[in-house]
Amino acid sequence: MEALADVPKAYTKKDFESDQLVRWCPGCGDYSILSAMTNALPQLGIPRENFVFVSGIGCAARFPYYMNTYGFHTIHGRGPAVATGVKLANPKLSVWEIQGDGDALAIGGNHFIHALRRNIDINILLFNNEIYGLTKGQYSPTSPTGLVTKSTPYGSVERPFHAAELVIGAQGTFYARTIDTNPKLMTEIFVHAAKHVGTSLVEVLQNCVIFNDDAHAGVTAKQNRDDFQLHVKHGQPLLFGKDNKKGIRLNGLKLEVVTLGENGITEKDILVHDAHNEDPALHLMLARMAPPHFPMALGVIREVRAKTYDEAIAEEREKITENAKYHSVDDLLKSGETWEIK
Amino acid sequence: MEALADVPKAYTKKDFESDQLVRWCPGCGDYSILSAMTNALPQLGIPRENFVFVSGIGCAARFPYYMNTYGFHTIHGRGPAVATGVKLANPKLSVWEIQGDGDALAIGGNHFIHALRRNIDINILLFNNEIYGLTKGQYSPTSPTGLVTKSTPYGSVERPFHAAELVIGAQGTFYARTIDTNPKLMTEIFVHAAKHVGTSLVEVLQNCVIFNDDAHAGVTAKQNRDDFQLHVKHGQPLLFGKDNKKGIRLNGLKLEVVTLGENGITEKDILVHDAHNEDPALHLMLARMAPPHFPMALGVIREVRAKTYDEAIAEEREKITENAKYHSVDDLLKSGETWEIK
Amino acid sequence: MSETLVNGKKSTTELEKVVIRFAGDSGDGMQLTGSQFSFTSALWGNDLATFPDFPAEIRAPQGTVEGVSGFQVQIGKIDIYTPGDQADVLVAMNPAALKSNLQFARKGGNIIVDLDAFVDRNIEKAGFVTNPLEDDTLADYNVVEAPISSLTKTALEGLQLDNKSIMRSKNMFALGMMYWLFDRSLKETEKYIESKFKKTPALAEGNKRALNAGFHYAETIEALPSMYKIPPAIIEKGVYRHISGNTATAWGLMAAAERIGKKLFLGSYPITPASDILHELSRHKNLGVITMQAEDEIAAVCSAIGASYAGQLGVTTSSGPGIALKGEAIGLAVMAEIPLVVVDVQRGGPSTGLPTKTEQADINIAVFGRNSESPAVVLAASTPANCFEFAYMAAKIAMEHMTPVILLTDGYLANGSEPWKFPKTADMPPINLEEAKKSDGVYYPYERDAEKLARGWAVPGTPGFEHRIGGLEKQEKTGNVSYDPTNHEKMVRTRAEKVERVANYIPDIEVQGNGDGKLLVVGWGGTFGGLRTAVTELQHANKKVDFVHFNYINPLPKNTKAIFEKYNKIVVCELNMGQFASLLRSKFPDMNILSYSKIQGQPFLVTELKEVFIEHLKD
Amino acid sequence: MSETLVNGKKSTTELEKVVIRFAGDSGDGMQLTGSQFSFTSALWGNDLATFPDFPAEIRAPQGTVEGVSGFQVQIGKIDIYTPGDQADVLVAMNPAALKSNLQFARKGGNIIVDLDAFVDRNIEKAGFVTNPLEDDTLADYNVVEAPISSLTKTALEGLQLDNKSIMRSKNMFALGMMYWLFDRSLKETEKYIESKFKKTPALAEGNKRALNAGFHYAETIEALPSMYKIPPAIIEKGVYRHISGNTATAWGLMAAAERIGKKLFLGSYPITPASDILHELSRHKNLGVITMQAEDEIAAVCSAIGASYAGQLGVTTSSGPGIALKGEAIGLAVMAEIPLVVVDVQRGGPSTGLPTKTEQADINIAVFGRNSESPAVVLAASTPANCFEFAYMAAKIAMEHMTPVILLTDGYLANGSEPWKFPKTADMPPINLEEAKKSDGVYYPYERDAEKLARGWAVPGTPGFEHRIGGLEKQEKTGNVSYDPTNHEKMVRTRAEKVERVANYIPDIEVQGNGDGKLLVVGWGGTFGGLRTAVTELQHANKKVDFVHFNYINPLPKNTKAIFEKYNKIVVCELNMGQFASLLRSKFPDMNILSYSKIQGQPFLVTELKEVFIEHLKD
Ligand SMILES: Cc1ncc(C[n+]2csc(CCOP(=O)(O)OP(=O)(O)O)c2C)c(N)n1
Ligand SMILES: Cc1ncc(C[n+]2csc(CCOP(=O)(O)OP(=O)(O)O)c2C)c(N)n1
Ligand code: SF4
Ligand code: SF4
Ligand SMILES: [Mg+2]
Ligand SMILES: [Mg+2]
Repeated sequence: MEALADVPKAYTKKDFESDQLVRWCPGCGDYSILSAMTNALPQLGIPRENFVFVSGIGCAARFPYYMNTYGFHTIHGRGPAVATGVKLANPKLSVWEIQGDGDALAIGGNHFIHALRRNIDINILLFNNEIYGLTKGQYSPTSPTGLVTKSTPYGSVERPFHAAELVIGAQGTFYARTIDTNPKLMTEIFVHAAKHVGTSLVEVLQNCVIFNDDAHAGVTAKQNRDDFQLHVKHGQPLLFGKDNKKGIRLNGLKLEVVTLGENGITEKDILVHDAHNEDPALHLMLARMAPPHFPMALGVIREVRAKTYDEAIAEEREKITENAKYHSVDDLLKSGETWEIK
Repeated sequence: MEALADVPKAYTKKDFESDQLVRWCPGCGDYSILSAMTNALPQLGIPRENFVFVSGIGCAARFPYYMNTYGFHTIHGRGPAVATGVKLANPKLSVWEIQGDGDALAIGGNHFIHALRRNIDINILLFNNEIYGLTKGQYSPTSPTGLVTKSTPYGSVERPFHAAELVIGAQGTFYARTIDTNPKLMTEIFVHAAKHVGTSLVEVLQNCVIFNDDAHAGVTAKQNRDDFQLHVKHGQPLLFGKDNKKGIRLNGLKLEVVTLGENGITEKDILVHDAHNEDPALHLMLARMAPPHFPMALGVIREVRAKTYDEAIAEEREKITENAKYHSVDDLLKSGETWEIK
Repeated sequence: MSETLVNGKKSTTELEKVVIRFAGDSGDGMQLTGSQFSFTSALWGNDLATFPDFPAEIRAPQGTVEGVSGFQVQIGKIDIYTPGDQADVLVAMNPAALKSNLQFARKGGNIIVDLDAFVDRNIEKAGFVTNPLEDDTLADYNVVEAPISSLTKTALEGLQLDNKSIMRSKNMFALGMMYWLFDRSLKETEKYIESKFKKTPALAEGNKRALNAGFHYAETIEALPSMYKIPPAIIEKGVYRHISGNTATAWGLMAAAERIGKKLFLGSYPITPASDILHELSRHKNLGVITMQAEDEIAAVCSAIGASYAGQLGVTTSSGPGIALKGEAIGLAVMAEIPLVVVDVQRGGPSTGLPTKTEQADINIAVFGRNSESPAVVLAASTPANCFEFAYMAAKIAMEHMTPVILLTDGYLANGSEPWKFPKTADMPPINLEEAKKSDGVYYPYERDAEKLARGWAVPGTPGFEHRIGGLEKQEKTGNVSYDPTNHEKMVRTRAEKVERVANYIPDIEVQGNGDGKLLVVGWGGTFGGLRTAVTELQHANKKVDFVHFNYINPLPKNTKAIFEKYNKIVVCELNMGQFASLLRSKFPDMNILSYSKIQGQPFLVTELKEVFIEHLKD
Repeated sequence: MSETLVNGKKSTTELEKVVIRFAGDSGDGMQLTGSQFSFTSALWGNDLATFPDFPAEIRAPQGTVEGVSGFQVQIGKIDIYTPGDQADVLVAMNPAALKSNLQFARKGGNIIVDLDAFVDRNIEKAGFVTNPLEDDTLADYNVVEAPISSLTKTALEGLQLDNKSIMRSKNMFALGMMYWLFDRSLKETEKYIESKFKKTPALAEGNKRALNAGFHYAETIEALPSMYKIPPAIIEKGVYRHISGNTATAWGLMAAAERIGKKLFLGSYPITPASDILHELSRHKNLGVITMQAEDEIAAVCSAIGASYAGQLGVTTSSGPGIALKGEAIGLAVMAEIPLVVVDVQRGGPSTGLPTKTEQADINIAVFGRNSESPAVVLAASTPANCFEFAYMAAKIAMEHMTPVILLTDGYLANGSEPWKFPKTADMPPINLEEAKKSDGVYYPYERDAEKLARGWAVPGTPGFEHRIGGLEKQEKTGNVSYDPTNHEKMVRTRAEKVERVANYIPDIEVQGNGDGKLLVVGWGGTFGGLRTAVTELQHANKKVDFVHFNYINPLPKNTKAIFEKYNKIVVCELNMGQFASLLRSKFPDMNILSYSKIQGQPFLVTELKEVFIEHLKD
């Protein structure tokens, strides 16, 4: 994150908007994500030319066209691999990689888990609309069992992935979840993700109005916000509900929802969120919470520091260079066993 | 697992050995795995012709050639996809899929996690030697950071996957760990895996004598067996050590090693293994245990029943067929809007 | 009809054929409007061909050129092979639709616009500087300015419908106008509306009212040309249905599987324009179809290979970028000699390219896109309906010859549709499998039948045939791994020969025409309609030009050389840079093979082809 | 030397060239033995070429034919272009080595065996029915039965070494024998032994003792033919080193990156026989090399594309099955017009095929293996050492022309090695990048230079050049997404033209010979040595045969046609089914292009080529 160092002129949202016509469907959740992003970037103090947005293919993947930064709309599912190459080639860049759920978890699943494992310092945004939008509505690896789509006329028979669990299983160091209906939270989390050193994985629950409308309404709808959203913050108790009267308590190895003031429950009983814990077990449990029995956790659920791939490579190069016996290809050509014909 | 139903003649180990010369390096851990497999299959009561061994490419992947069953040595990393096709095409078959750590977790990572997610009823054996054997010794996604290999002359700078965590993150229903130096345990676990309905993932810690000798010695060496192997069994307390005097206790959200008889610790304090728990958090914690502070858990760590992909497809077909309005392609051709030219 | 359809009073004129194009916003329901018009015309007895032309975005911003969706149909009393070069009637629902579709309208033809949509904001959004209805943009056309939106609103007054629903019915108003213009009955569309909106009677009523209002409006106004009659075509007797290329492909595969008593296993990953095959097959699981939407294209083809290995019919479907990913696995099927059908619905490229546009540029990857010597059979369908036949043949060849078969269709065939006199499956050619046999009590997985060189297909679950196969080179007969040099050469040549011998089992190509050997037009795949029409029209004009069209690309029909030898000049027409021409040149180096190519994501126009052929006839 | 090296008394005979082959168990150290022999001979001044030939298994069971590892070297006082057809001296460390290598021994030549290894168990394991030393298997050879194992044991007595270590030294005994036979000094190998076993003096001592024991044994026994002298070759003056094709490839890429001041980024996934390029580059991170061992081949090429996009030199290396996986991504680089070098170290196929054997069958996939019209530059190296030059050129062309370049090498070049008079990097041609410029203050990512048609390479981090590119079709100049039909055609043709114009920047091909236009032998890639030797030998015998060898496959050198036109008969020789011949036929349809192919996972033999050419000269 060297790029953070030299502070450039103050940017505004407009500076990050490209001149291209935005071609998503009217009402698509992608619009508000885009807006949150152009809100977030000026807060980072990074020169505009150092931003690179990489993506695969899908509705989500059109994102780079709409950002007035460097952008590369690549091929389906391979964004994390391209982004890794970009970052290694120039570690000063702030690299953002945009994926749909199909792009990231279907065809791109392998690159997704390997980026996380290597902990390359890029920011991955997963727009999870639980459907393939661009190809007109087939189920995705995150679609719930039973979903009727173009390719599952009788309902999907598959069990879905849960992004958070896969991230943790792949040794991810940063996982945050947010929703397209909350611009403030999105902006905040994008900024937070940018500052995390390592692979930041932000899952945005995104609405596809055309092919999977209201997929996240159980959490995002107005009437569900209080009861089914829990905004987690490192060091803060896990409280939610109207007036923050409900909370999460650990009972043995199980989480349970309790109400402050009932059965003698006080804030002391409430679990305090520790995003920095190396051990992912509790993060896993928090990430798994879902309606109807639990609220869904939003915010930064896991954030631990580990050496990044780019750091490790830079360190290695330094060490090798220090001890190197040759300093150019010409040296190398002459090295080892040679002989002269006279 | 229909195949289990009709009990055929009693087989012996010999019946499952093919006539091909086994071409692994002398001393390779793969030999004992092969032997454990030919020991296990006769115990299953499945007609020999119903066994199919599928593999990708690698030393491990040569396995099918040595089994006197149906076998398909396919391409690198794609075994789970081929095996899924085999199983769906004929659910009566007992399908075994053999992978090396590179095959499964490098090039084949995507198929690996998707097989687990779908919970297709096949058995995947992961021979984890933490190295690419067949291509002569490059590091793999499971190699520890720092490992010096052909492609990491200065030591690997990458963070490894842990198979168990990835399996859990991918919604796996069965995970067991065993070692090539314990034929009895291997045979037992292979039989157990075969009986699990759903994707069974068995990780075998396997020694590559040539390129990564003693990679698992910290657990498998004679002097480490007592202190660093914990054989877990569903419903049994997590005891280990010489005379089973040590055990695992849950302290808050942390596991700790305790000694029976010390500080008033009795068997009652020891965690009892519940492989059948849907919630994977504790399985994750158990699977993460490793020397020097913990023993490594061997045995079936997770085993939960969920509908399999093949079951779901069969159910769906039945339901659709019941309500079907047409029963042949000819019917279909005539269905919908047609008109006659006379 | 160019000369007859002009501005005039109401009267009825008879036409041979006519091209109609509907264009509007992605949300305007143009695909539906076009289909209804086509269906009604088919019932009336016209021959026809259709071509939907829609944007890559799901729903680009309303009113923009990027969001315009079009549907073209040609109907006629004569045989119709293409949706037509240029529209005699263009219906443009807004300025953007006009802007992007004017290029498809015949000069002198009719343009019907929704006048209400030509407000400043829309005009600007479409990229016009001034109102095209007011400047001389449309000087060469007969323009009908119909206030479609407001009239629809009026017609639907009193129904409990919100404005959005009302505006969604305006396509029916436009359709009503076209029904009057071509003297069609509203009955079938009314039936369709009733069944579609069974659960919302107000919507049903609204759409029907709009349809009728359009019809009556057209009858009333003076601006419309006379009413036209396109009499029924003289079509072979029988029962017909409409079919698109993708549906025909799906059904052809199903027919083959059913015929041989196997399950059809489809492993596929969605991609435009191939996804509809997956969608279609997903609906027929009661007929023994298994569809697996795989995690990616590699898993898709690999699961299909697994299914074939296990004894069913393994199929995978995709388009360019996905096909590029399957090469390694297809090579495995080549080596393991396992039946596999790969359907490639070609689209514009390279890379992601023009996903919703048609192209014919995947011959190279189909024939050559695998490492080393990895021969596969390649077929190409040439009409939406005959996708059925060639999908069936692909499956038949794959199973009979134990080989991967790549079937090329394209976006134009896939989404286009035509009336189809469908066969009985019993009339399709039988499928005869090479049975796995034992020699002296032993099964040799690579023992071959003498004619086809196909190996026997022993299926897991069969006692006594346990065996191992894989992607390493194998010893002849036993199939054991072998690195022996001469065995390798023999096996490479045998695999090539096996594919070559498929030529013994496919029909000869037939020449259309009886020219003097001057010019032979060669086509393949989805350009059949345009080429055939162009050649036929020239032949009617007594031009000496003959035509052959290829459905079998590798191997080529056995009489190809003999036919080519008769011509001084051979011109291969294709929607690419000349890939088939190049292939033919490498096989028949001593012939005069020229290439005419077009790479615009659009089919050939009959007029352009005719010009090219006339030019070639000159020298 | 065939006539001179016969059984006889000690005396010294001078030879022009000789072929030696070492064969033993995978664990016997034959590769090391061969390399030492080669190195010593090079220092002595011989020209030479080597070829290692090892099994796919790491270490198949000891004593089996599958586990045999071989190393062949030809040394000479004349120019040596191949490791030789047949061995004049075969060293066989056990019966299995004899069994599988006898085919490579010249009849009348010498075979040295370790007599101690010819015990019943080994004989049987090797698949012999009776002891080949006792039946007439070896009747046509001069056999030297040396008790190598037991003599080694004796020689090492007294050292504190276990039996395994002792037995591991027996290769040094055999090497010592060869050094005597060819009158070589032990000095270099002794130095090598000392440095290798620096930390285990007992092993160093043991190996040296074995070496000397072999030397003295050979001197003593009567069975050996006379001592031979292969005088130093007349070789260009200068400093030389040994180089294998893979190392040369790695270094050539590094030289190009260093020259232009960029980092070399390698994204690669291990695969035989390409892995050594990854291994080599991993060692030079101090020179600005970044190597990423990717999760798979797709990530490998994609990370390289990302690195190039970000302004470094992106490279990916693989072999057949891996190359098949990269097609989609290479297509992206074609569309995005990004520099990319793809090295394909060809191996036997199809599918997994014969991983450790050589073949030249990836021309098709290199030229055609992508969806749609996706042109790329294709080069092929032709000797181990010139892999350096062509890797450099591949990088230069990729960056100067903003295009993917595929460099074909093969298993034979990759593992083979030869003495190399290495250049100074300053002597390599300069690399001139097309700079990204602005027109009227705006940067247009698809603005091109007029000559090359290369676009400017604007790199993230550069203020004012922010832009977006991708895999969708793009508008000329602006690079914005465009589905416009005529723009598409223009862009397809421009991309093709850009690649064609690379022909303006590459050298003409040169004809070796001065024949009468009767027969032109055409080769490409790794078969250069064999073809050149065969043609030269025929030319020396006054046969009218000429030779051209291609390193530039797509586009072809501009004078290709002019040269071909001079010949009545052109025979293209390649290790495949005639892929280059077919490509040439499609480009030059009116010429008489014949094909000679061999598909055995083995290089051409000079003798077989000579026979073929003589046959062609007859009619
Ligand atoms: C190799 C390849 N396979 C398939 C496709 C077709 N395709 C494009 S986007 C997409 C999935 C889109 O879903 P998602 O990633 O969830 O993005 P969304 O459109 O929902 O934002 C598919 C299957 C393609 N372009 N390339
Ligand atoms: C597409 C493709 N890429 C690469 C290879 C080369 N390759 C063969 S096996 C292998 C990895 C072997 O490691 P692992 O899977 O751990 O198996 P092991 O040999 O250790 O048992 C590789 C990289 C290949 N055969 N095919
Ligand atoms: S299809 Fe769905 S995800 Fe795609 S742009 Fe439209 S609303 Fe958004
Ligand atoms: S290389 Fe390693 S894994 Fe492969 S066979 Fe040899 S010892 Fe076993
Ligand atoms: Mg999506
Ligand atoms: Mg391994």
